[in-house]
Amino acid sequence: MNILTLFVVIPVLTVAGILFTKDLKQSRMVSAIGMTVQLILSAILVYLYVTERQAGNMAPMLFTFDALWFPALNIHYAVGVDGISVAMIALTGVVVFAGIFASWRMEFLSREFFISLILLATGVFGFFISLDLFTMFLFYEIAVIPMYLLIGIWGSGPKEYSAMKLTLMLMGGSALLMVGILGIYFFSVPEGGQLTFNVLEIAKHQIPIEMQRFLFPFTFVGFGILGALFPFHTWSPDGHASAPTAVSMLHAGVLMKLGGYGAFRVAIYLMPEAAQEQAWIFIILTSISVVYGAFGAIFQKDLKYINAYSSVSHCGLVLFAVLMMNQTAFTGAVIQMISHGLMTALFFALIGMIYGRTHTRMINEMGGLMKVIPFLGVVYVIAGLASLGLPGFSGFVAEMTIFFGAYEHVDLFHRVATIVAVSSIVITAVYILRVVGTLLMGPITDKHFLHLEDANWYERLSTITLVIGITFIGVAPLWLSDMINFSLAPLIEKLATVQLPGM
Amino acid sequence: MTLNDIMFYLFAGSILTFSVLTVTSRRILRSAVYLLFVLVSTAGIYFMLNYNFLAAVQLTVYAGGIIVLIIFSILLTSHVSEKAVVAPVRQQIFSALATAAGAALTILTFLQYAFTPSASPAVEANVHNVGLALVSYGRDGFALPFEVISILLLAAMVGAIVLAKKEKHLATAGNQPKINPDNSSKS
Amino acid sequence: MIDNIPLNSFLVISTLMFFIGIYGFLTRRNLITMLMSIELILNSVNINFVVFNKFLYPNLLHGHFFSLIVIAVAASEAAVAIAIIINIYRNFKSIDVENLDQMKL
Amino acid sequence: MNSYAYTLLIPLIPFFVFLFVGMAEDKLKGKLGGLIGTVGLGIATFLSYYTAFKYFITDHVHGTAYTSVKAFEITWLHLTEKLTINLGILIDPISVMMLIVVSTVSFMVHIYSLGYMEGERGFARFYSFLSLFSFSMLGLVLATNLFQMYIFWELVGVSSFLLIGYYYEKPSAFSAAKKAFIVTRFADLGFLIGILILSFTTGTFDFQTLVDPNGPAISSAGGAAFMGLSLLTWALILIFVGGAGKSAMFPLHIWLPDAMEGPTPVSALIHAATMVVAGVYLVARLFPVYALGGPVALEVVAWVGAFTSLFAAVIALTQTDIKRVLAFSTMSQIGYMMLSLGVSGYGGEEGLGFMASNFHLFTHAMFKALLFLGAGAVIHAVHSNDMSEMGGLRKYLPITHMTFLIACLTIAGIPPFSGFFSKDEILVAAFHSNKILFGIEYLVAGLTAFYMFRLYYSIFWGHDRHYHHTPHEAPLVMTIPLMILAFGSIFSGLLPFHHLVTSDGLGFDSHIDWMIAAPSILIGVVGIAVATLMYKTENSRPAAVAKTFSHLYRWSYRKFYIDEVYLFVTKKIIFNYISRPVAWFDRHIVDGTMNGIANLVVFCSFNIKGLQSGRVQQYGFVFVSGVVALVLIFVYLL
Repeated sequence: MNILTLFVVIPVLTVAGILFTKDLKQSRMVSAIGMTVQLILSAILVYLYVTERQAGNMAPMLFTFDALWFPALNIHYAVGVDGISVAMIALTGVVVFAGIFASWRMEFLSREFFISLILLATGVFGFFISLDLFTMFLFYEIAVIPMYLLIGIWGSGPKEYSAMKLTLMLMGGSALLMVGILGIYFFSVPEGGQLTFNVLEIAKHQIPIEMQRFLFPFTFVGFGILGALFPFHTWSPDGHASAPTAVSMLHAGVLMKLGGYGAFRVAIYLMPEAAQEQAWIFIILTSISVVYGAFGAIFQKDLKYINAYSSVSHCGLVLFAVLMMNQTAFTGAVIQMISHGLMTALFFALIGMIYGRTHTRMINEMGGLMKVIPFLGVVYVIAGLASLGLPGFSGFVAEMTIFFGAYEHVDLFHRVATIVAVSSIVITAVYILRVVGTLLMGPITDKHFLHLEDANWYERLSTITLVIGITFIGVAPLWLSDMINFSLAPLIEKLATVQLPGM
Repeated sequence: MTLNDIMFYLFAGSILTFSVLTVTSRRILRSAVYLLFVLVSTAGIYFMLNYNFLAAVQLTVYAGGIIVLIIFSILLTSHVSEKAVVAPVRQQIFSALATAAGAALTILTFLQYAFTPSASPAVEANVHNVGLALVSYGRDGFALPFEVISILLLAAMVGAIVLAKKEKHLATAGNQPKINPDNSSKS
Repeated sequence: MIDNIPLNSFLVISTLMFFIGIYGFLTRRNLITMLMSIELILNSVNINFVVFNKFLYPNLLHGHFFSLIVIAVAASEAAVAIAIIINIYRNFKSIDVENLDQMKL
Repeated sequence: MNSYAYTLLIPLIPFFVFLFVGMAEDKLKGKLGGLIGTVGLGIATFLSYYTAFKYFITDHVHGTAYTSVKAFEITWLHLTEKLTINLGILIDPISVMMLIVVSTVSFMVHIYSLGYMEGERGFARFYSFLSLFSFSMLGLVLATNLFQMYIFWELVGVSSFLLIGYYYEKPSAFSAAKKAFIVTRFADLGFLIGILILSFTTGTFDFQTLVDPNGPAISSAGGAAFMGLSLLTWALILIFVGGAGKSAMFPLHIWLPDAMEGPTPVSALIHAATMVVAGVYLVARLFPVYALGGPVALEVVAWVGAFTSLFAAVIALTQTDIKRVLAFSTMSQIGYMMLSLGVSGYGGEEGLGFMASNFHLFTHAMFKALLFLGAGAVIHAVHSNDMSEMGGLRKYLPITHMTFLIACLTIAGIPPFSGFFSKDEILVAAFHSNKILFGIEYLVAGLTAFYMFRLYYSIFWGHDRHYHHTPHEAPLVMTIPLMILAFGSIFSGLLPFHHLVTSDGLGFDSHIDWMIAAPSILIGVVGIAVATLMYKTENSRPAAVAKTFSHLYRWSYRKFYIDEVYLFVTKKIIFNYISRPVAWFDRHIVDGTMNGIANLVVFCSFNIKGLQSGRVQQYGFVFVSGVVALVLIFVYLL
């Protein structure tokens, strides 16, 4: 069997396995085994990919596999990966693994919970391996739908409202996306040719510029909603705040990346001309996202809201970089996706663990936790420092790559936008330190906190996995950036051929 | 004007009169009786058309069975003297308008259409022919519908009994704790 | 026997009966009278079947049998409907159709 | 080149110590963590001295210029086609000089802390942070390129943050740490944008290429680009903003006094001797670019330096917290160094200011670390920071007293102590460049002497206060570093800096210009004399003076209300007028729009729902009328 298909098959098998379990213990064990296998598989994939490239395989996509499954519309199950997808798959593997351990104590309807969670993961893995737009869209929907159940059933606070809001907004995004995808499908191939959904095939043709102008906004906004593009980001704070820990982790860590990845793989790759023409609108929006999310985070009191707004800011940076459309910025965007995925998953895991102990998420009700739960405190500080872009952690690498990529443009507009985006690093520092200060430092504010227990083994496993990911990329980013860089070559070539009057 | 014509208009007049009375009478029991008259008149029309078996069935099943059933249920659910609640006048007017328009439209439509009566020899609808047709299965045989309708009647009988039967746990709900709260809440 | 009575006369009667039935269905609040209105409708349809059979296809008996079957269906329908009405009466202490909008929510 | 490959160990040893001690914190009982850290840093210090010896003496051919050597370099990340971030080690005169400064002071602080921090909770944590700081600082000074410097610049910032916030349960400590981090972060924003501009203008990060007088950086100075200054000048000014943030130049100085909330050894190491001079080091590192590519930027450096030195000196006159007096004195002295860089030219005698600045950096590190460690010993003895709770301590703390006096004389510029030599060079450089700047520095020299001796007399003279227990001299482990640093303070002035650390690598001859030195000694003595008069014995004169200049006194005491201005800007303006409206806007406008759409749909569906009333007769009516209407339309109307 093709190694990529395994990425879909193993979660499905795991789900099937969970169906036969009886209680929390068994179902979490099955999930943990399944996702561990998945994590190992991701590592193997990275290894295979790197060796294959070193062996001189220059094909744009590796490990491809193609099977026709709906002949009438020429829909294929076409899979294949390049460096970017490999990186995203590795990220997903890590985050899902950590997510399973973060929900080790999901007492309520545990079987159903793990099934939904892994179903979501299936969708995400499928999305990253797909080369066929329709299959990609299908997996996208598979990833979004369980979200509704996961938030609506296992959430907290106004969970029904949040679940509904999140699902509806994402569905709205899908609707736009569907228009975009169908438009691409019908207009990509010149008159008389066989219509196709295959990304690589479509990329060989040129979509007429008039159609691109029309389709690009649909596709980009469709993915942008998932990537929390201002002003379509409001599902993110509510959704994240209501979601259970593992779901926030997966959602912010991985699902939001589908937006960035899709914007990049579909919108920009297939419609470069329109992208260059219309980029300025979205650059303005994403610059606003970046600064606005950061300012929004300063004022929040709920830990999850803070983190959700910080996600808006960081994911805004991803889209910002994608729109800059040069090699460096693209590399930065991908690294930022991975980095933010790991960081924010770590944050949400920690918030869940802290909430599980203090039963509040309001920072002004907490204080001095460093003394009682030093492990979680230290990891929180690490996550915070990573988030504000400290060297040695992945965030720094990503941000710097993005800034340098963005600054490569010589015109004033791009440079001003870059400087606006750069200024977010200060604001980030402000809100991160504010949280760290109120939450962890200072005297203990509540005597109930004196008896809190520090992290368990599974909590340690979950957080340490993520911390290792963050620092590994932060300390040795070269392999990753080279892997991404190489895969960007076809896109850069395509962009280089684009000549537009007046740009 | 022959006797036939007189008979026909008599039946037609009684059908229309009693139909209107059926749907307008304030007393339900009277409605039922008016309906009976309508059905009997219909049977008369069947007789006129020389479909004696059908007329007999109409009389026994409709006039005999269904009307009795209806009268029983009226007696079960309301007092004999009780007057029916009438719908608001607005509803009556609008319904009347709609139905009148519908009737006018329909009549207008088929009056424009010239039906050409067939001259082919008629088949006698006597009990012999009817009985043969009911159990034969070739062309012009109705064995399958006959069987199907018998199954339907059986099913309706079983269903009616099950529906109308008093549910056990309702009767004993007072002194027994409910075991499965999910399934019992519907009744 | 019926030669001098035109087909259209029968049709007019059945049509009027049909719409009277519908009027009854739309205006009567009592479930049982609504049921009776339905019987009217069915009856009018029966007349049509029979009349068409007699005038247009006298060599066949299809309309006749159709009426027969409709009568059987009407009988079973009446039985089930009355069972339901009795059940409703038992639960709601009323058979007024206005009160029966529980399914909406 | 490879003969210096071992220098890789100098930053790496502290790094591994940090990892080991940091992870095994709970397991390390007693002073074990501290001992590991100290030994590790001792090795690094030894290697640093060996490197200095090798670079300046054994490997140097007399009469030739000192060359810069890349001891080691790896590629860390490819940014663009041209720009690549490397990590490596660059050996040249100033980096070796800084190596000595950092490792010496850090080593002294490590030893000193064994006594000072004894029994503190988190002793091992303290040492792991110290090691992290040492690693970052060493990485910073050895950086081969601007971006590596930025990386370590940030790491230095965070280790400073961690160390200031060491007593994290004290809210004031944490808020000081936060303030330090955010203010320097804000400055780093300037630095980063500066790097962006500089690297895209010149196409390189590498110092060796950047500072090459004939290289692309300097030749790209170009014409005016923005507001009358060239892009390169703007880049240099922005980079200087970064340096000013770290070096607590006005107006980004507000974090430094608060940073004194950290443990005193930390103040000595980070906020006196090493990290705060990183800004000076940064400008010195890029000095040829400044001098040849952006003279306007250099002028900015000079004026900011001069103003800060005066400003801080005036504030230092009235402060009562001994650590804060020292903090302002640090700012003032760094102002000196900046000024000196600012007035310097490039090459030969012209580069006197450059040399003087580095010279002063070196001597200042010795005597300021000494002052802080001495202050630490005093605080250790009386458990207070406040001058008014001290007095007459010379009897109890003889060693501290002697070393403190030496340090005070050094900073006051009294020969033959080292401060005299370095300060004299700065004054000479200023004199030849700009008379106004020279005048300011002259005044500051007097003020410095005055406030240092005010401090000295208030602590060690006067009569005894009511101490909780009799103050006693610090243990040997604390006094030995004091003595070593005192030794350094006295004799480091004799080092031939003008042969070793110069702007172009070539040595030149320098001699003391008595026409300038004599008045400077004189003003120092006057300052000391006035202080003696006012503070040696307790009398009413200080109060009388304060009353005479009451406004000035109050402004100085309140640090010219700069903190309040910042507080106003951040709390009132940013928090209330930006962040709050953004949050409101998000909740009500953006989210309101989304909810509004949802509500509209709900409203419509609610109304449509009315049609689905559940009333059979209504359905029937609609059905019938519908059928009638359809028949009418399709049969008759169409």
